[in-house]
Amino acid sequence: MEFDFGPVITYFPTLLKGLGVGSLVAIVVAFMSVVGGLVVAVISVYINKVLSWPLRFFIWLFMTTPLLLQLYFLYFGLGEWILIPAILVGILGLGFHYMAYNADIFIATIKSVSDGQYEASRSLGFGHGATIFYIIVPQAFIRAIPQLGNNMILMVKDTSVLSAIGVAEVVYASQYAISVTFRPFEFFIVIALLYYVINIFMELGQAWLERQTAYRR
Amino acid sequence: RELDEIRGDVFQVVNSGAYPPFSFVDTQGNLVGFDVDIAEALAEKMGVEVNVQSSPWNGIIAAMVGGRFDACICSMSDTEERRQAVDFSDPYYSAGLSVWVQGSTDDINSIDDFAGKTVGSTLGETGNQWAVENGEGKWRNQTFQGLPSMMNGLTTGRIDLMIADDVPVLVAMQENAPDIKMVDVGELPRWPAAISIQKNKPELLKALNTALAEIKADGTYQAIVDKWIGEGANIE
Amino acid sequence: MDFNLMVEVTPLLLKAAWVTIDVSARSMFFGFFVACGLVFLQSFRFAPIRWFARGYISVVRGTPYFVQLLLVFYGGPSIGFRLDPITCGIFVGAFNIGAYMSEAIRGSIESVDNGQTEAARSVGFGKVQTMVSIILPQAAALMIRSVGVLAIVLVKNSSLVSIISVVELTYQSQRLIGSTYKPLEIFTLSALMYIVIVYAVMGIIELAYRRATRYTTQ
Amino acid sequence: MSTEHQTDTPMVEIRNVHKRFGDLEVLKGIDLTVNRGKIVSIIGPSGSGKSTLLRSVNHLEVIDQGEILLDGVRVNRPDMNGLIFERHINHIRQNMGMVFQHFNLFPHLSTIDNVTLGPRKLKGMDKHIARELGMELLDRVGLAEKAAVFPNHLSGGQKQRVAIARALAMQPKVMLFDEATSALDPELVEEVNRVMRGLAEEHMTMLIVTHEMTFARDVSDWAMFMDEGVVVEECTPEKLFSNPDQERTCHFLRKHLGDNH
Amino acid sequence: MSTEHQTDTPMVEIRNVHKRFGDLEVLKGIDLTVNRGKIVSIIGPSGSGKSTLLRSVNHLEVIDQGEILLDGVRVNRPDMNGLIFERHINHIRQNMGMVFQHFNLFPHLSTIDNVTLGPRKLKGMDKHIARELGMELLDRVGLAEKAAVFPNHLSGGQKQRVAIARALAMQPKVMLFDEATSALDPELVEEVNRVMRGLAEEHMTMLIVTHEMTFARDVSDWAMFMDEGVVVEECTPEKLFSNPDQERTCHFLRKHLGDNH
Ligand SMILES: Nc1ncnc2c1ncn2[C@@H]1O[C@H](COP(=O)(O)OP(=O)(O)OP(=O)(O)O)[C@@H](O)[C@H]1O
Ligand SMILES: Nc1ncnc2c1ncn2[C@@H]1O[C@H](COP(=O)(O)OP(=O)(O)OP(=O)(O)O)[C@@H](O)[C@H]1O
Ligand SMILES: [Mg+2]
Ligand SMILES: [Mg+2]
Repeated sequence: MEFDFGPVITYFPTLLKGLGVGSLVAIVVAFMSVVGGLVVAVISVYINKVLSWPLRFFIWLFMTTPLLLQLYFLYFGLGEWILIPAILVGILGLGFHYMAYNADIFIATIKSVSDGQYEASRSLGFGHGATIFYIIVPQAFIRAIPQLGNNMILMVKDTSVLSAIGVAEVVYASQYAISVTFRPFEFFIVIALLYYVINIFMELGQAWLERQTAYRR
Repeated sequence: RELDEIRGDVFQVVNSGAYPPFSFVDTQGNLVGFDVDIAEALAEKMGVEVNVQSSPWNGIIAAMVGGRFDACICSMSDTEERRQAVDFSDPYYSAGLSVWVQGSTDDINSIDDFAGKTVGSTLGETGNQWAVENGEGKWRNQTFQGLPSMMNGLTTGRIDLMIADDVPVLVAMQENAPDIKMVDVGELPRWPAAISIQKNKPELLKALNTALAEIKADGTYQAIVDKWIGEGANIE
Repeated sequence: MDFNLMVEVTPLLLKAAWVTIDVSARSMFFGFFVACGLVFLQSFRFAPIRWFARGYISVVRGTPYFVQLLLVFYGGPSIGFRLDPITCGIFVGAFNIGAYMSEAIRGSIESVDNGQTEAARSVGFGKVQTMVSIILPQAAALMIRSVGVLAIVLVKNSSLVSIISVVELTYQSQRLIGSTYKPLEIFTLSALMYIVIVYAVMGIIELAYRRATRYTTQ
Repeated sequence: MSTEHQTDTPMVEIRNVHKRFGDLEVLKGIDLTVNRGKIVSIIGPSGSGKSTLLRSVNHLEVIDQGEILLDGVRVNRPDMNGLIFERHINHIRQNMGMVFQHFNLFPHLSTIDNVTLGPRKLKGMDKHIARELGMELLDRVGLAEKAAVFPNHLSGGQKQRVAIARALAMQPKVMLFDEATSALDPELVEEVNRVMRGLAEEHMTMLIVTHEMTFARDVSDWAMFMDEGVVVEECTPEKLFSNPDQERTCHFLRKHLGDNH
Repeated sequence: MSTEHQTDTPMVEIRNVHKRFGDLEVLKGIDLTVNRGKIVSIIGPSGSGKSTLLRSVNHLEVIDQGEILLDGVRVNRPDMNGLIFERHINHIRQNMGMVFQHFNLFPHLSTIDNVTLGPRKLKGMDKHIARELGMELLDRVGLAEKAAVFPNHLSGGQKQRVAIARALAMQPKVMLFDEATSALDPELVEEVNRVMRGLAEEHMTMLIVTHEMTFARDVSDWAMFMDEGVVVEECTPEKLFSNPDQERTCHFLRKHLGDNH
């Protein structure tokens, strides 16, 4: 097999555009899944037993089915009643998927903050809510950083699955280019490289963040 | 692989499996369709054992270039760019692009009317390439993975119109009767559909072309057309 | 909902679900050996061997799974490496999950308090014996948890092997939708099947976990 | 809250307090009065209910019977519920400083923030003023130069001193100490005791649970010996440690002083 | 290993031992001899290198210079490497029992299995015989009835006693104790001390690092005071605790005895 990276260069701007779309989705999803996961976790640990059951069901549902299927479901399945644009479906699907995973982590780290912390805060006169907000959540968050980082790294790779519902991220962009140029391997190699570089930066970022917070644990 | 290698083994043929009536899975789980029957007929003429499989579009191209399968009999259009990477047999049918809209739409009568609309096409089809190359700055393109999702997109209003090979849509309409109609927007390009194989396999290419000519000559071809496309249809 | 259709396609989907289970289970099985190998390589004193293992893990974890599948399955034959789709799915799956698993295994081994090693060594146990009799039994609980999560990820990611023409649950669903035009019915069915599979995996993990932690909860 | 009360109201009053955990009755009717500016030590064997009693004063344990008053105001209010009680108890707790055996500093906050979080968020104190107050308190416990350090970088003794400063920052009426030094290396005990002696000199009202007999004897105005959930005897520390009335007290002290001397 | 040596060979000899962690020299040439059947206590301030010294004897720390002998056999062997050294050191360690501050019991094994794992796996002792030996040892530390219990269900004092039984099960020539009681609640110290006194009566050779001055004085034949990686002085415990030669020792003891008495 001979390689010819000429077509890759021709279509590189398209790939970059795809990368931009993918990054946008990833950033929104990261924000949504971390904040959402935290909210879900706090609710299910602290606030309301009744409310926590549907939330647990939600986590369970998103954790037990493949992302691809969830995306199809939101896009085509729900499409019979309500039309959600592909990119929004992608954000919601990925967002909920990782929200479930993150919630799971936060539940564990919230529980790992010792009762002593709760009591110390209460004995200063902080209320239940204030204790959760000022004492428990920040500590749970710091403890969750390593695992959250891993999840976000996985999530970035999963943005490639969005090509299945037509979100114009980088894999999607390459699919078009491949179907025109018939140069699949060249594009796959370049895409793998792009992901790898992004991944390295994310890992560096994660390590930095862990170092920055290590002394606060 | 070359022909002599295939003779000692099995002729591996691939299609997308999601492109009725050319290749699809019936509710019994069998891979059937026009392309499948053609593959079997050709194999019989060539005197080789055949195994027809399906693979998503991405895989098909990679398979052809990398030599994973021996031939793609999958309604693939024969274009100049693709010839850089694979070899094509003589055409085995000719597909025509057609434009489809919802039953109630009446403002699309020419390509100029596409302006500002969302145009759907399916990944890997030449219609997709045409739409992307010509649509720059005029209309929005949306690519689907397969006709079913595109038709779903059209009926639910995700797209305003779709460009697709006509036969599959016509067949799908017989099955499902969705509220869509074909509109005439003037001349659209036509590409012949051909069998693609790896480059530089002259023996295999020759055998395929010979077999193709034979099934056309002895009526096998027309029987397959009658079975899948419609009685007496002419798609050459 | 078209229930007749759902009944009609259930056997087909079940067959595809079996492929999903088969590919995942065997990837997991072989992946475990890959993981152990990687953990072992990382304990070498000779640095280049360690670098190799680290590099391998980094690349596998840093690139999308489906690109790995495509490169091996379709690119393989041109260097004389030709596997049938299912074998290839298992092969790539094992080498992919193995990289993740090796990190999980290493993490759980490292999570055992260093005092345990010291106590065992001070009794006179050798390195290997300490690992086998003292560290691994204690690491087992955490290992089961984190490897278990990977098993679930693997089941779900097995939907990606469709790209190399393995007809597993997701791909079969797509193909059936292609001929029936009934996404809702078919997706509901296959989602249910995934839930059952994943639930079964979770059950197994939970049982194994309970067994491994008997001594802390007695 | 305090101004309206006469200065002879006891600071803490514990009246007939009962507490059970499941089948186990841990406090079987405890009475104790801590007068303003006085220091009361509670000693007793492990499991006798000392911590439970102290935690009950802070309402970290909900007592089953009896009542507890802080400066004449009742702490436990079975008649109140939900948010009303929540407000009541948060207010009460601001007037009590609690120091735990395991410090329970907030690891995500620097030393100074540990100390000032309460005043800032609960009393709405201005950031700069809170900081000044915090620095003053850290200085008082000898840790002014550690203001920016995080708890994990402190030794046990330093942690406990910060915990005391944190409690003092709320300007409590009474300080509760639950074995404040028993998780510390022997070397570090003295630095914490020194801070506690300082508080004593400033006439802070204190209720101290401790295993350190010598310190209890030196510092307190009143001592109470508990066993199995009842008050065995209470008197001045001089008497309790040298000439107790009860055989149980004797036995306990003999064992304890015997070990340490 | 032992029969060939004369009974006047010291059990442990530490000769000019140096150890550094990075830039920090923790042991600066330590010499110490522990004779057969004798008990030597090491005291000194936190960070002075006591633990490091004890761990070096067991080769848990690899010393940089000097040598350590157990019953005349050299422990550290920079000349050996790889598997040969591994065999050597495993053999040596079987002759030393080490007791850690934090017990380090194996949580996945029951009490009796903790004790018998060594004899069974390392000496190939028959299961039943090992069990008998284990029960005997557990009985000796007063825990025969806890044989089937897992460590998580034991109190700290009980854990430490099991750890001692575990070490004794290998029939060591010398026992090393690194602050065996300093992680324990004051109540529980005595039960461990009692076991250690029992060993002393049976003339077990012991090297003890401790912060408990009274216990050190009572139990040991020889005492050594370390500070900043050097031996400040060593003599009989009577002399060291009542009338030390060095000012540093005095200062340390004053601080320590002062606190506890
Ligand atoms: N949350 C709880 N649930 C059940 N039992 C408890 C709880 N807290 C304490 N106990 C039990 O109550 C009894 C008294 O405990 P408490 O902690 O008050 O004793 P203490 O006198 O402080 O002992 P120590 O000196 O060891 O701290 C003990 O038997 C203990 O096991
Ligand atoms: N693994 C290590 N790496 C770096 N420094 C170490 C290590 N172990 C010990 N040290 C340092 O060596 C010095 C001596 O430590 P060591 O534990 O021997 O003291 P110690 O006398 O046992 O003190 P303590 O009474 O607190 O147990 C300390 O300054 C300590 O910080
Ligand atoms: Mg207590
Ligand atoms: Mg030490």
